[in-house]
Amino acid sequence: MKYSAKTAIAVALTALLAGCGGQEETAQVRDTLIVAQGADAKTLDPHATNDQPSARVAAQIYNQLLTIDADMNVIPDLAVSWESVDANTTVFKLRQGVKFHNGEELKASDVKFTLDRMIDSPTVAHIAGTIKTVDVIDDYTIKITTHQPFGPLLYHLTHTASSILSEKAVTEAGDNYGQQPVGTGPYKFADWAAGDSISLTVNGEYFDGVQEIPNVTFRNIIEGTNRTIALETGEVDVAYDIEPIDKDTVRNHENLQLLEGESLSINYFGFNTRKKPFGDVRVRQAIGYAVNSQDIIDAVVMGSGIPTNSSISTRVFGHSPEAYKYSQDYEKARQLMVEAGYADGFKTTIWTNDNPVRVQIAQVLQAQLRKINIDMAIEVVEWGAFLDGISRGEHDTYLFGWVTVTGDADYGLYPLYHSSAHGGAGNRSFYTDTKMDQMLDAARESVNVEERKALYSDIQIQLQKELPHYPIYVGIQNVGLKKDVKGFQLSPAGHHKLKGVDFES
Amino acid sequence: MTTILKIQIKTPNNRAVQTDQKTNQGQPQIESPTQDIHQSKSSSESNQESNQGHPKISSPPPDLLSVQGLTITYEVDGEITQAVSDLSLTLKKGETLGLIGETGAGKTTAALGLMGLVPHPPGKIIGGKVVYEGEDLLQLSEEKMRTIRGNKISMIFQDPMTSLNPVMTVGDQIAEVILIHESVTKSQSVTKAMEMLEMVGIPGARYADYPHQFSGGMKQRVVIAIALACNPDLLIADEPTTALDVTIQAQVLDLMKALKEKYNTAMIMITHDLGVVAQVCDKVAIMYAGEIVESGPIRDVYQNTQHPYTKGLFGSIPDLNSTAERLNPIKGLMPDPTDLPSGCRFHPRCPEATALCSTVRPEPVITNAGHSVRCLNCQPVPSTVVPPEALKFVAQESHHV
Amino acid sequence: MSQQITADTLPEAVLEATRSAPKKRSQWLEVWQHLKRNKMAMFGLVILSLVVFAAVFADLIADYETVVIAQNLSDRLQGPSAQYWMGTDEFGRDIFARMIHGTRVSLMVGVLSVAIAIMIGGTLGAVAGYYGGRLDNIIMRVMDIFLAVPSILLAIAIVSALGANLINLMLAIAVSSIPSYARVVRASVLSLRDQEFIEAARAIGASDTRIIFRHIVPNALAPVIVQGALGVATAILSTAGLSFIGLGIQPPEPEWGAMLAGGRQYLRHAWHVTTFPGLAIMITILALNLLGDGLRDALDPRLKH
Amino acid sequence: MEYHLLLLSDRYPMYRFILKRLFLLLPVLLGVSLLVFAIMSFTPGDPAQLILGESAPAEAVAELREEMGLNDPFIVRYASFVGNAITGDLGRSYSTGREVFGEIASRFPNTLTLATLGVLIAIVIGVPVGIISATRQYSLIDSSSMVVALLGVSMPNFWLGLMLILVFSVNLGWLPSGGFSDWSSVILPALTLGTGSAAIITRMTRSSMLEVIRQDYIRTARAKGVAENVVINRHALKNALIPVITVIGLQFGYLLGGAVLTETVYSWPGVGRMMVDAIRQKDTPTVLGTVVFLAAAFSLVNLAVDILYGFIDPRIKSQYK
Repeated sequence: MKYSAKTAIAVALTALLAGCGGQEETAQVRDTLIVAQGADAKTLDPHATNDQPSARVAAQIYNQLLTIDADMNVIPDLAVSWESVDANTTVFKLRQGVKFHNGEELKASDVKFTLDRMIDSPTVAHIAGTIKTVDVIDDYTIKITTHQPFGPLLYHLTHTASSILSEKAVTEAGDNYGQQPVGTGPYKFADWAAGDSISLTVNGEYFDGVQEIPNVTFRNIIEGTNRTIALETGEVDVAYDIEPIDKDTVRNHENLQLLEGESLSINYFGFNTRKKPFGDVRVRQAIGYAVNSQDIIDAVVMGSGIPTNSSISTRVFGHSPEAYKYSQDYEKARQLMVEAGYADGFKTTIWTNDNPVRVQIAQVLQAQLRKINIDMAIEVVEWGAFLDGISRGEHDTYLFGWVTVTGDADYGLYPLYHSSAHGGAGNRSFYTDTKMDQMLDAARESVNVEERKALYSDIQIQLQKELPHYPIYVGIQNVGLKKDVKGFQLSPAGHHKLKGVDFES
Repeated sequence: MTTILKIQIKTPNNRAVQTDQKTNQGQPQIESPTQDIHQSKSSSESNQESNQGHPKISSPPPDLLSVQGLTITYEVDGEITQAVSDLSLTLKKGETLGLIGETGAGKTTAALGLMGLVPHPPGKIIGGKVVYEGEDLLQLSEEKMRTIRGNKISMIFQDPMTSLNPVMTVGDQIAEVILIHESVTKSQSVTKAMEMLEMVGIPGARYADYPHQFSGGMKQRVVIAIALACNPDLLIADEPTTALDVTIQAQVLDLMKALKEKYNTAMIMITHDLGVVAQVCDKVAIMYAGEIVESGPIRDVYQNTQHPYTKGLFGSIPDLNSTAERLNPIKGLMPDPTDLPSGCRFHPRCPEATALCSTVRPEPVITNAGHSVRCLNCQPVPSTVVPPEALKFVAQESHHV
Repeated sequence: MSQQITADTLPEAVLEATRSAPKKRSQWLEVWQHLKRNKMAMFGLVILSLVVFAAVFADLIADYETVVIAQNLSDRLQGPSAQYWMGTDEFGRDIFARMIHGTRVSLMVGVLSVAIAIMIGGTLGAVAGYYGGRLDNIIMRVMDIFLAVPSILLAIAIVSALGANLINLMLAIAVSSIPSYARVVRASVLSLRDQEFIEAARAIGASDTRIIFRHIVPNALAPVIVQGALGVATAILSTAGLSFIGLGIQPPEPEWGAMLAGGRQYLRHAWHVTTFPGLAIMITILALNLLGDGLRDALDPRLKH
Repeated sequence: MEYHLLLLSDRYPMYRFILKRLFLLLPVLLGVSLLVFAIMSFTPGDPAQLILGESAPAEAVAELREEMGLNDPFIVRYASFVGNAITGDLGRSYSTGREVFGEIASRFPNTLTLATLGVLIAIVIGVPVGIISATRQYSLIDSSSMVVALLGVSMPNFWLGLMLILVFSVNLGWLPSGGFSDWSSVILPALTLGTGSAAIITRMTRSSMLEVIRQDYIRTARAKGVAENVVINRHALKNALIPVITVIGLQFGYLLGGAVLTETVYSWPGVGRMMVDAIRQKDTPTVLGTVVFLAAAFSLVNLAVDILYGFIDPRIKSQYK
């Protein structure tokens, strides 16, 4: 026994040492860009999911008709031009000679197939919005008709859910399409080790130029700390969502760099306006004056956020700088509490899911509200139950976030404040205001850019007065990279495109 | 060393010598412990002299085994238990000694002491000698001791059900002992093991069977085969038949007797069955609370029982040589070994106890009956029987208390 | 005279010593005497006493409202100093004060969840073992099923169905250990059921409930106590594990596991945030294990000298 | 350990014994699936809502619920699950649309690798330390090795994992910090898992060994003049191993399904992680699939252990025949 134990230990040690050697060898070849993110993609069928990790991979495989540049302008992608025929109708001219990864050429029929399939998918139908019909005019021309005028249509067509699929590939793959995606993008799907990584290889026939890096691997590294570690040890080239505390480590590392940018996401503190005392606007305003966003940003996300006056980020079309910006003022807050009849405060609860950032925000809020005698218990609820509970209005107050992925104010405001969207559709404050409904409808149905901007400005000013949500901060997103990774550009929506990324030689 | 033994031989056994020595001193009954210690010291010096004084006393066969003043304690939870106190005995080649006593009297511990197998911790041999063929086994290295165990001295344990390793074939268990002690090849050891099986009445073909495939009696035969495989000079049998049912007991006993005679093996038979002793033993020693209270040739002890405990023991057995008129069990229980009574260890239960018994520790004396007894009420025989040199030696042995 | 010895493996004198001892002392006193000599177990006991002491006097050491949960955002993630003995956490709260108060919660979760599990599991096991037959079969098969369902699923189910609070957390941890207590108790009850003193109790007309609770349960207690001591350790670890996946104690209540799991992102930048709760958990669990092992030795006559 | 179960099979050939055990497994698996199904159905959280995400209109959720058959009565849904499961179809994941069986099959080798290596490490540490500890009971070696062994089980797994990463990946740069690249990436997670089990195996080996070395047959062996190391290695160890093997089996089974925290820390693509993710996504088919699969694997490991007994202990083997 003694001997066999010794032998085993020896073997284990040898294994350890050999392991170290092995790793160095593999690091020599640089034909693969390894990207780490916090979760595995669910499916690469853009119509079957609406989650960020999937979108981040899908963004490399697919193209949409239109896309958004770094300055949030809508620019051509698979559609080279478009024309508004009337308020309800837009005609798109498609790029010619674009090949899907399966060799098929992109035709208008594929676009029709894709959009029809999208409308039928409960998961993403709301992104297709009010699209009524899609008509093929010729192989490279397509006409989209909406039920009523739909201002944000172009923005919605830039969403990853609007990625154009190959009819043939989808039909052939059947139920397994999500694991065998076929797109037109710069990289094509190669392999998926479930739970671990997704491998892509370069698309040699990409219409916008072939990428320099032959392979891309998306690795799933769940723990934030570990993504930084993997970046430091050289196991990955790019790591998404560096933990705020680790940002300086990356920034100050001799081989690493950190890219940061304002995102389209917002974190807000919502009140259930159906419940006492949150039906009273003075109570909501009192809370607005009691909260100090900057403290939250500093304590919880180490400065990776911007205090805001709106439920949509400044980068979203329609953001208004004119809406009122609350700043901490306990005097005013207490006075409003007295006016509302809560001089002695009250007890309430805040719901949050188990996201550590939100749990921490809740703790700071709890401490801040205690100053105006609001005794707020924190209810950490498991995600499924959380979504369920707040959609049904079981909560008093809650912490939530919203990403205006389309980059258009409609997506960020309509579901949150329109009375038709109560509950699961987005309005979990159960805010009900006829005037607000009218303004939101008008802004959605207008196809006039200036008119929409004005309407959204009014909406945001009104919202800050009414304060059904207290918008805490706009998130700053980041990506950590090796210094020799060049050409990486942040996408405000978070699904960064790797097109144009190369290793510095 | 050897010479000492030779001197001793003149007396029937150690006990006898001891008795005389006490008598010499005059007043053993009122001797104080301090005096005892003084005495011991001086006697150990004189022991040296006697050693030199009688180098050439010789003739009768030498003792195979001579145990002197063996004392073993256990320490459990900080409490010291006197398991064996001042135990002395001798055995010649071919002789059989019966060691009798109740459960807890210290018989098994004594046997393990001889084998050097007292579990340590908690057990510890704190004094005495175990002289085997002129060597004190207690001084031997563990390695040296191993060459004796199973080879020169073997032991049969009480419970055959648990004495065999359940995951080894019986044959391998026999062959192992042969392989260890004899310079044979593996296959020779197997052949020999099969012979041993046959000898204890088990077909050699069952070599590859496991213990659970045997009955209790058969297992004990296997144990005997292991014990005798290397033809030992001394066999210690610790209640070898207790765990067997009555019909099997006789068979196993007969087998042991036959084999013992065949190989002229000396034997210490530990038992509480007086019948067994009568059947196989030449000598007998009765243990009570870690001490030998009475010992001597079997006929002597059986027919002329002196110690009240022995009397009681015989009295509790129906119809043994009609010594007792009716069943007469001993009252009370064995004392707690961590808290032994003062004076004579048997006095709380002794029907003949006097006031003195609770204060004075009796030493073994040779009584008129001709054998050794550890009882204050028993008168020693006149001192003339034993030469003074021997007395001095024995005095030395008796101080380990 | 000799029947008893066949089963025993120790020299007679030793057995005699242990057998005669209870006459003088109660069984528990004897266990204590034995335990007292086990240095490792006593080390464990001393540690645990300190922990209990901290839990009992936590309020005297640090005030809950003004120190333990009071945020001081300007003093975030400070290292240990004279003012903050163990440094501060991400909200500038005093880690030492939180550690002391965390003792309460950690111990409470550990002890109460085990108590719940013992009560439910023990009762089921006792009933199954005592009545045997069909009932036994049904109970134990259900226990098998519970044993096969991952504890994490049970925990998430309870927390999401009933809400995340201290009581539900304890319940969640308790549920998954119910089967093991049921098994332990059932095994002891089975071995006790047919013993003579139970027959005797039955003969004088004692009710089943009386027999179970007055005669069987006290005698089956020893293995449960050992398992319980180790169970408290496991429960504290499970709490930490649940905190790791986000289902721990409700903030801002301090609890070691939650402090450890919550501080893990600061591991490389503010070592003190995780080190102290981690060490506290480690030492407490070590102590529980040492005590549990010591109790096992003390209660198991076969392992005694 | 549980000899009574084995005794049932007295006089039956080995294969009958195995068949019988497999047969006994069925009701347990059925019970497990029913319990899991009930938990998934009656706890809050709507799978349809979770699939659709944070901005799903009520109509979309209702439509999806209908499409998924979530509005059917509980019994109907359960029966259809069991019906499909019998034919080997565990359904498709709600959240990824993959076939559950296929995904389990692709991830299980990872889990198996990790658990096997973890248990091996635990055995390599636990058995020798347990033996040394037992043969020198209450000595300094005993105390210190028990404390070291216990430290392994005293550290929360994820903390130990993070520490190992800091030491071996960050500071020394010897091993990858996570993922499943080549086999060197399995060392740290296996070490993390193994240390916990090592303590348990050490403890069991020690107490089993302590019991065995007090047995009469060990005394017999010593009385035969067998050298002490042979007494321990040849006579005692084999006997002492039987309960140890039970514990090893249990630990192996436990590691197969209970490695969630370690899998998370090391981003290890195993079945445990898959299960927990699925639980949180209310992905009933995946949860059912993984739980039932792991429960079956656990039982099969125990069966294998029981069969293994036969090779170690002839008393048990004879009961199979």
